[in-house]
Amino acid sequence: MALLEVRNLIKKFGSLVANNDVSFDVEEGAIVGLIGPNGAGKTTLFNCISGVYKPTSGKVFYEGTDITGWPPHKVARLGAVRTFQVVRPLIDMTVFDNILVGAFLKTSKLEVASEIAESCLKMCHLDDHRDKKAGSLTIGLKKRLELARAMATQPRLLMLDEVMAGLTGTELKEAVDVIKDIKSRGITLLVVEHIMEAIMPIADKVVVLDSGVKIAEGPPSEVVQDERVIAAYLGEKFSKRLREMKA
Amino acid sequence: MAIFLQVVLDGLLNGMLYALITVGLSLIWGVMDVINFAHGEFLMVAMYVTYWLGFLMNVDPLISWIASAAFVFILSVIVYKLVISPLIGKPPLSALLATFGLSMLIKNICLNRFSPNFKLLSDTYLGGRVIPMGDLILPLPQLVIAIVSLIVITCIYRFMTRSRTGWAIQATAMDRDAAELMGIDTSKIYALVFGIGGACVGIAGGLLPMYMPVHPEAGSLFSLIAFVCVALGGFGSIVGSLLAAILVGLVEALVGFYVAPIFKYVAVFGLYLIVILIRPKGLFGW
Amino acid sequence: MSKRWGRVIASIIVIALLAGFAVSGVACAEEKVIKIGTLFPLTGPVALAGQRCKAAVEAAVEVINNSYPDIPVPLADQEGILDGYKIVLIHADHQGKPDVGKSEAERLFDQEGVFAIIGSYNSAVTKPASMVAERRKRIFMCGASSSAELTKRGTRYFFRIAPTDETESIEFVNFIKWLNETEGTNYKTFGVIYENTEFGKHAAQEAKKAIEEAGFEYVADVAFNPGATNLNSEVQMLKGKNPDVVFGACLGADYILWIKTMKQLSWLPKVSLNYCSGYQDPLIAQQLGGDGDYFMGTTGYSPELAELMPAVAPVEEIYKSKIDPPVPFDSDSIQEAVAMLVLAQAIEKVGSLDTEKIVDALYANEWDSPLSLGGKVAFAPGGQNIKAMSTITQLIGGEYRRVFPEEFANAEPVVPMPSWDQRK
Amino acid sequence: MTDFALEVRDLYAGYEGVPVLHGISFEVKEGEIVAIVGANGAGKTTTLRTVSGLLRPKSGFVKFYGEDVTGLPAHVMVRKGLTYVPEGRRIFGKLSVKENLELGAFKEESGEVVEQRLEWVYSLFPILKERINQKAETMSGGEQQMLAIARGLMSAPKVILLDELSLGLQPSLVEKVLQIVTEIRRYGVTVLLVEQRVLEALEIADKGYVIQSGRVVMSGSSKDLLESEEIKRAYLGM
Amino acid sequence: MWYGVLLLIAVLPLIPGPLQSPFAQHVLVLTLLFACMSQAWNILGGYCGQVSFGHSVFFGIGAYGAGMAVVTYGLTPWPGAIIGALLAAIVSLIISYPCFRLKGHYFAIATFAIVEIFNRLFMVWYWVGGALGLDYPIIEEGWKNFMWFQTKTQYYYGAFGLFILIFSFVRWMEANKLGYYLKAVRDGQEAAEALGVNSTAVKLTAIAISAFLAALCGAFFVQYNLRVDPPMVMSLDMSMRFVLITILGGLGTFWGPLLGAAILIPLQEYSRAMWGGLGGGVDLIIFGILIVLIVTRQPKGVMGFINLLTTRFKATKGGDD
Repeated sequence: MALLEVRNLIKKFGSLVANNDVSFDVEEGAIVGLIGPNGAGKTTLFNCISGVYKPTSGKVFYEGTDITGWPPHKVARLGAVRTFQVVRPLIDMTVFDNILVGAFLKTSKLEVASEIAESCLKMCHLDDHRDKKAGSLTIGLKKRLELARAMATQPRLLMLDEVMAGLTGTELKEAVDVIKDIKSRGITLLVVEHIMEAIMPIADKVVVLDSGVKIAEGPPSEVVQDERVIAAYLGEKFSKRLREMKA
Repeated sequence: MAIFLQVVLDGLLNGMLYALITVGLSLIWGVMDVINFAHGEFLMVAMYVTYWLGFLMNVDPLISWIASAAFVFILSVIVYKLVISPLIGKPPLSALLATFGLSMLIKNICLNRFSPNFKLLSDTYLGGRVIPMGDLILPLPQLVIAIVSLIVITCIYRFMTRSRTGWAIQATAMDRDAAELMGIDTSKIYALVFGIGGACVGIAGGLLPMYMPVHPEAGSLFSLIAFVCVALGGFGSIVGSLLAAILVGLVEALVGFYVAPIFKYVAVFGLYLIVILIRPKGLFGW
Repeated sequence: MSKRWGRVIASIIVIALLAGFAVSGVACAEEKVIKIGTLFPLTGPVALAGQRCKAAVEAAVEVINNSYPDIPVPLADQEGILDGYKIVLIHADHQGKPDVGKSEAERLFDQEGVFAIIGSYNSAVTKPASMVAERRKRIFMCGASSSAELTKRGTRYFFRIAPTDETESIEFVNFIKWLNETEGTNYKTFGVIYENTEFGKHAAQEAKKAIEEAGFEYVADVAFNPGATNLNSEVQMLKGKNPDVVFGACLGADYILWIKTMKQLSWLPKVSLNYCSGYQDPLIAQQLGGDGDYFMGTTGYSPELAELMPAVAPVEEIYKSKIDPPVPFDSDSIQEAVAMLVLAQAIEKVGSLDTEKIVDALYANEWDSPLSLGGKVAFAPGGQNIKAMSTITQLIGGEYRRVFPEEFANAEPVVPMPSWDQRK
Repeated sequence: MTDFALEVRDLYAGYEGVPVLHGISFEVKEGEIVAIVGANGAGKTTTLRTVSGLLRPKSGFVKFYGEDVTGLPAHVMVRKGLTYVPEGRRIFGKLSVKENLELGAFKEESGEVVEQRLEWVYSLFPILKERINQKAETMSGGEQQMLAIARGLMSAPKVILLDELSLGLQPSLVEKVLQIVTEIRRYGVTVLLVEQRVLEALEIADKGYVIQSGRVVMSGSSKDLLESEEIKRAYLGM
Repeated sequence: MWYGVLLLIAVLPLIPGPLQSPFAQHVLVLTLLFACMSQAWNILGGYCGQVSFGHSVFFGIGAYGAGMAVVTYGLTPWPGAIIGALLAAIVSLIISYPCFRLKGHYFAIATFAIVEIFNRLFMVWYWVGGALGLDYPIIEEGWKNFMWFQTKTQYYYGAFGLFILIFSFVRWMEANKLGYYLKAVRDGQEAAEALGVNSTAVKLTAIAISAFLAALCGAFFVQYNLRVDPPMVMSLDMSMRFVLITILGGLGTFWGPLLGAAILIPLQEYSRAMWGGLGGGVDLIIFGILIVLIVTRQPKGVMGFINLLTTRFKATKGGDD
């Protein structure tokens, strides 16, 4: 049994079908990439899994439990925690306090929570910014904060929505390292990403969405060569570059 | 039946008056995201202008409302420059606080200058005139206000949707920076919107002394009702404020007559809560 | 770091604040003065009445402090009282709010060290403010608050000059009885329209009691929120029940709106009797023009009563100089002047500033009061002026004509009121 | 002196007391595509906001065709011929595509001219013509980005500032949008481009400036920059 | 060191001298009371970010609780205050059900409407005194009845006790899970929920606590004034004061409410004492001007100003950045 199972999920907004009959699994301990063009319904899918939206039909199972339509905080308490594409730092709180909020999920004691927060701060290389207001950070740091905060909840499944968008080469490398580090701690990851260079080498599996429909699923090396994926998403030039990179 | 119709008519006419007061507030709120707490005081100032013009120079409110509107327009623009513009982009509550201080200021300056006396223009051209229609009585001053209200609101609506400036206002409301990048002078737009908002309430205040006495507290309840109408209609929606104001007028009249006068505002505020339960952004909010 | 600074500055401000108190309580130099506090609503919704009351007390003090041998009012012919003591007024504003009234009363006593307080127009404020005096065993003179309950509290230091809404209600009902007997009218149904405040509700309660005790029918009880934007449904309601007689307890702007709305809906009761200020305000009468005609109400004083009270005119001149625009006394403000004068007389009579003796004297004597209708003031236990009197007047052509009781009357009442279309 | 379409010297600027730019200088010649690249928070967007007039600089100056325009508000800059297409598109979501475009030509009074320009941008972005009456917010991210550029072009600018065109776009669209930039240049519009995708940006630009913590740390022709080891290491992750 | 400050304040009224002046004590009592009340409001409005104009309802319920216990039932005010506070908490939960769904200004206006509804209903509800209000009879003074007539020192200690209670609660809250959760909900509800914060539960907790404490303040207020009627306690005007004080001092800061009250209340009381008697509303004009000036100069409140000073101070001290 996979850690997360999405079965025949449909989400409609009025007449607009954002997700149409999407099914896939996220295996325990894996990194699963979710890619697709803008408006393909990736974020909607994310929202349906994490409880922000209620799916029109279909089911979401977490560890075999049907969590379809559960409110976000309950999903989070089960151990499936997400980040946001448009970062949502708690702007008037300091970086450390932001992480602390996450850490309080598993404990009510300030001392314990502080310890957890401290370690997450280190893990995401935010030590230098500990007491800064989260609102004053640059985008890159905010993304890292988002990650640190989610990690502080000590999740089993981490769902990352474009944490790497807008990062430069060096920053990207750091981020990839952090993600690898997270994986090494036994945490499962579901990652929505545009930066193919980053996701391809680390993902165990990639799911490709287009116009709300799953058009491909499989290991990255296969997906990159899939005609439908190239047409809908990657573009010829980029696909070539990716393949060259691999080679 | 005749009584029912009369009550409905009264409610309708009052609703139109509320609409005229509301639309200005709604415009300011929708475009600038500023709660103008001194809105009622602008109304009161306009009433004083009309009163003094009538008292000192014998100008009838039917004419002097233009002066009142112009006066409040200028006052609003000045208030915008001095008080509001430093607060644009600051926490939304600060503008509310500043206008609260302003309302206190205006109210007490009027008290200080004009004394707390109730002032009424005793013989205006339309004052007390009615058109009897069978069993129904159609009071002329209220009718005139209702008609003016309709005309003004239609004009504003057309202005907002048809004119270039109206467009610019809409664009500014949606995204100030982006509007600025279209070549729109948004601080001028803000001043203009604040001025128009003031002018609307100025027109209402200019006509009210036909039957309402003026005193420093005259605007208080009106502004409270206007707040509810704005939220009921949905911030920034002109059609919304019109319909909400009429609805408020009707509910007030019907409950006032068929339940008890003392409950009429309870009903109005209760109506708002009920509507907001069903439509959290008001009747026409987006 | 910044948290610590917050604390430091917070404590600095608190300390600065405390230090501020050190310089605050500067006392007046001890001269031959008697400090009297006034406590009226100088701002807020009833500021108008409050400012007039304040001016009235000032006028009374002017008369007491200076020598006006021509004015036939006690203490006018001498300068000051107690051999040259002058009265100094300390004014305070309670904004129409009971909590402010109470703390201002405390401030007047404790901080300003006034000997007594005169106030405070709104019954709702007079209640807690006079309790402050009672607990300090100081005198609280009340001119115009009309709630009957004030003088039923078993207080010792509280005195009220004006008639209560209870006595006024009984007088109203007696007037209707008298009309039915003498004019051959047959008025049976009554309604009350009142603002839903302490003042209005009290008046309505007393009215209801009086009406029902007299065996009349109480058909319409219409309360409204003061400061109304319109009174359409209120008047519609009255029109629907169509009582013969309407008692009104509407202040200022609401009174104007009430009459204007009745005109628009072209309805009138046969008789309308009004408590308190809307009707009594001469400015309002003037502004309403012909529309205000034929309404009736109680009047403790109006210029038309001057022939009964010749002493008022010269005092009124002084009063007019203190208020802008100059208006004559009205029933409320003149009571405050009376309160001041009676207090001064009591002090003079006792010959010292011994509160207990003065209180005893106030109860024990009947005081000359040329500014009161009836000319006398005397207090029953609880502090009510048992000589309080008022006439019922009818406003016609801007003139308050006295119609009842017969001993004061100078005109026949015009009943029923001519309907709107019969007026020009 | 008027060699430069845009000349920026020693620009200092920031938000609410937090300085971001510490003396930025660069220049753009007429008809060039110039790219400003750099990491997150380096001050790229702040630079554009300051040049376009949305933000007042603390010191330094901005010259536009030799005229000192430092600190002029944005709406005046638009009238002068400098248009800024902001980061995150900032289109008017509730308005239709056509209304958005017409607003772009707000300063233009003549209807005829507006019509001509509409035709022009439709020829550049045929997809927009298909969507004339669609509400802007219902379009996909790529289409919205095109609309934003088109709207900027509607004011017929001499210089257009483009901020993070590729942000949040899928790889195939990034390619397309950047292609359009080179097309714009052919109409004689000078382009100042800010990009995080260093490689893609430098590929189309004539000249590049690399900024870091509010300062220009490197500049030169795109070709030189692309070959520089430092750039490769720091920004291309190679 | 702030314990020291508290101690200082506690001892000061005992020192003979200017502070024995009842008016100075009155100003102190009011300052503390409004600091408490604003802090209670701050829990919901500042820390949790739900700007409510409805707190005078809770304040009023507490006031009526104490008032009715004494006036209607002839008891001591204590049980009334507790029942009132519990009732306020329950009412707050009922009210918040519809209101918490609303965003921004819609929430503000809804709380407006609620105050007006309560005000008008209490005006005609004669079981609680209606428009006539409740007046305290003269009964024995002392802690049992919580009333004193001659001196204000005990009121001062009462207010001080309330101050300690509310401020230490907020201090505790700030350093605990609840405090962090409140701020998280304020700064980003969705983000907080994604981190496992049940935002509805957090907001309900905040409003219930806030209402409970506000009601206690209301009970104190009525014991201090010995009269209660709806316009006195349940009015928009009253609500505005809590909001005003907190924002002036600094929204969502621990010391903000005290600072705001320490500025606004003495200002209001002294200006009225000085100019109120003139009758021209001069005190209110000055008050209005000051509010406008302070807000336009420093929209983040006095605490914002202090923070600015601190940063400048640090900068001049040459600390690294």
